[in-house]
Amino acid sequence: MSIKVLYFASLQDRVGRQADEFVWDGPISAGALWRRLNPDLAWPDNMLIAINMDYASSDAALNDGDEVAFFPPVTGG
Amino acid sequence: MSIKVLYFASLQDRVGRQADEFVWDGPISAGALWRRLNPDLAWPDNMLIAINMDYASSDAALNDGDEVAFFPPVTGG
Amino acid sequence: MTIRIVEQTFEPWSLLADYERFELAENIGKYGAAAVFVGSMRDFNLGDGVIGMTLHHYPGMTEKQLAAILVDANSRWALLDTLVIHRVGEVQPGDTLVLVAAWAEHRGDAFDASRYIMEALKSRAPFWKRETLAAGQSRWVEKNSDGYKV
Amino acid sequence: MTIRIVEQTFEPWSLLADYERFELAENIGKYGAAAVFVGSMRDFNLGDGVIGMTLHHYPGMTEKQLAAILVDANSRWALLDTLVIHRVGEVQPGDTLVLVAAWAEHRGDAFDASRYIMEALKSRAPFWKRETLAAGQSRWVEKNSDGYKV
Repeated sequence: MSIKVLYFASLQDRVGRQADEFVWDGPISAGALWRRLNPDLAWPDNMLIAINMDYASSDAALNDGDEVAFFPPVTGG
Repeated sequence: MSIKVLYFASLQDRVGRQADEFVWDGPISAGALWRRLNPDLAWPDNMLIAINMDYASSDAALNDGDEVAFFPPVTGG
Repeated sequence: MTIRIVEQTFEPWSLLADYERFELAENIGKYGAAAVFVGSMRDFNLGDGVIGMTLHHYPGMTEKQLAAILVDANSRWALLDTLVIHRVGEVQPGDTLVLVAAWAEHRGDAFDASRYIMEALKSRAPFWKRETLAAGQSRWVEKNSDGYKV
Repeated sequence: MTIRIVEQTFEPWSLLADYERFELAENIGKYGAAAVFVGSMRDFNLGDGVIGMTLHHYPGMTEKQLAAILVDANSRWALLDTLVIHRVGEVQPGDTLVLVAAWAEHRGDAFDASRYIMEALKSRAPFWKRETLAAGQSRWVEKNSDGYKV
């Protein structure tokens, strides 16, 4: 399956990329996806995860075609 | 002593006057003033009293030159 | 800290734009938050159509009480400025009746203060509404709603 | 129910005047209350002078989350309309960052909803601020204040 991965704000700086395209067979959670794509980085404090633009937990399962985003706490307004 | 008395809104309609000038010797409270000026009217429910434009209770004592106002609950805003 | 009692229709938004431009020019970049309330005349009340209203007040006491309310608000929250404008006289449905605004560095203060000022105005400032009903007669509004329930 | 993400400076008060004129024309006389919050960029933060800021967002998710917040607010309070406008891109001190407005028959609903929308936006809408300090360097704003304390 193919998953689009996005990084925003300070997490983009930390990862050094804006986006990844992830191709994979079999089940995977959002958290496992992060660790697989960023094996050398510690789990960021307070990292937020969205799947298809809705907030999700790190153990949420991914489906083919999903858009997953990782970002720090929001600071708008 | 001389006291200026004002009535507002529905109380002005009820009393039938906008203002009274009250001249009197000796101590008198705001409530006693009302009863003296309007002997035929029952004490209005929820009537508010101001002395010199500050809220006051009916037993507040009046002084020469005071402005006393009687009015119903306020409904601004 | 500004209080105005006005006898003519006023447009609250252009008034706020002007107020910020002329009265808050020195504070631009200082305030992060403005909380504003605008109250307008509705064309119905207590189940009846309303076609007009007269707003009465107690000149002198109204201003004194509004000033006391703003002093209270400024003592309770960290505010950069506060503004209250209230209409009196003959008003039409849709007219602005009251404008309350509070400027602060932080939003919590601005929100708290604007609501406090509005509730205090409703309970303490000597204004009285007399409605003219669509059916022809007129009546005094007896009391204000409490602002916390529908 | 209107949501806009804008890349240019906007003047909140004239925008509100236009919004009422064009979007709320049918509701004149229906709403008795408008509660508005305007957030502006301050020229200092955490003890440092700030000379500029870039507002980042997540296109698509930002709009989706803001829409969900307005749907929530409309389900919790009796509202006639709600409006959120948020700036993105390069901003200067004094620029408007966010405008939230809620119109209702009664003031309690308008006050509650405007504050709820603003707090929900601060905690759920994916925007991120990067400040440029007077001293030259830039930094990500780490977290928002909670809005209930100074």
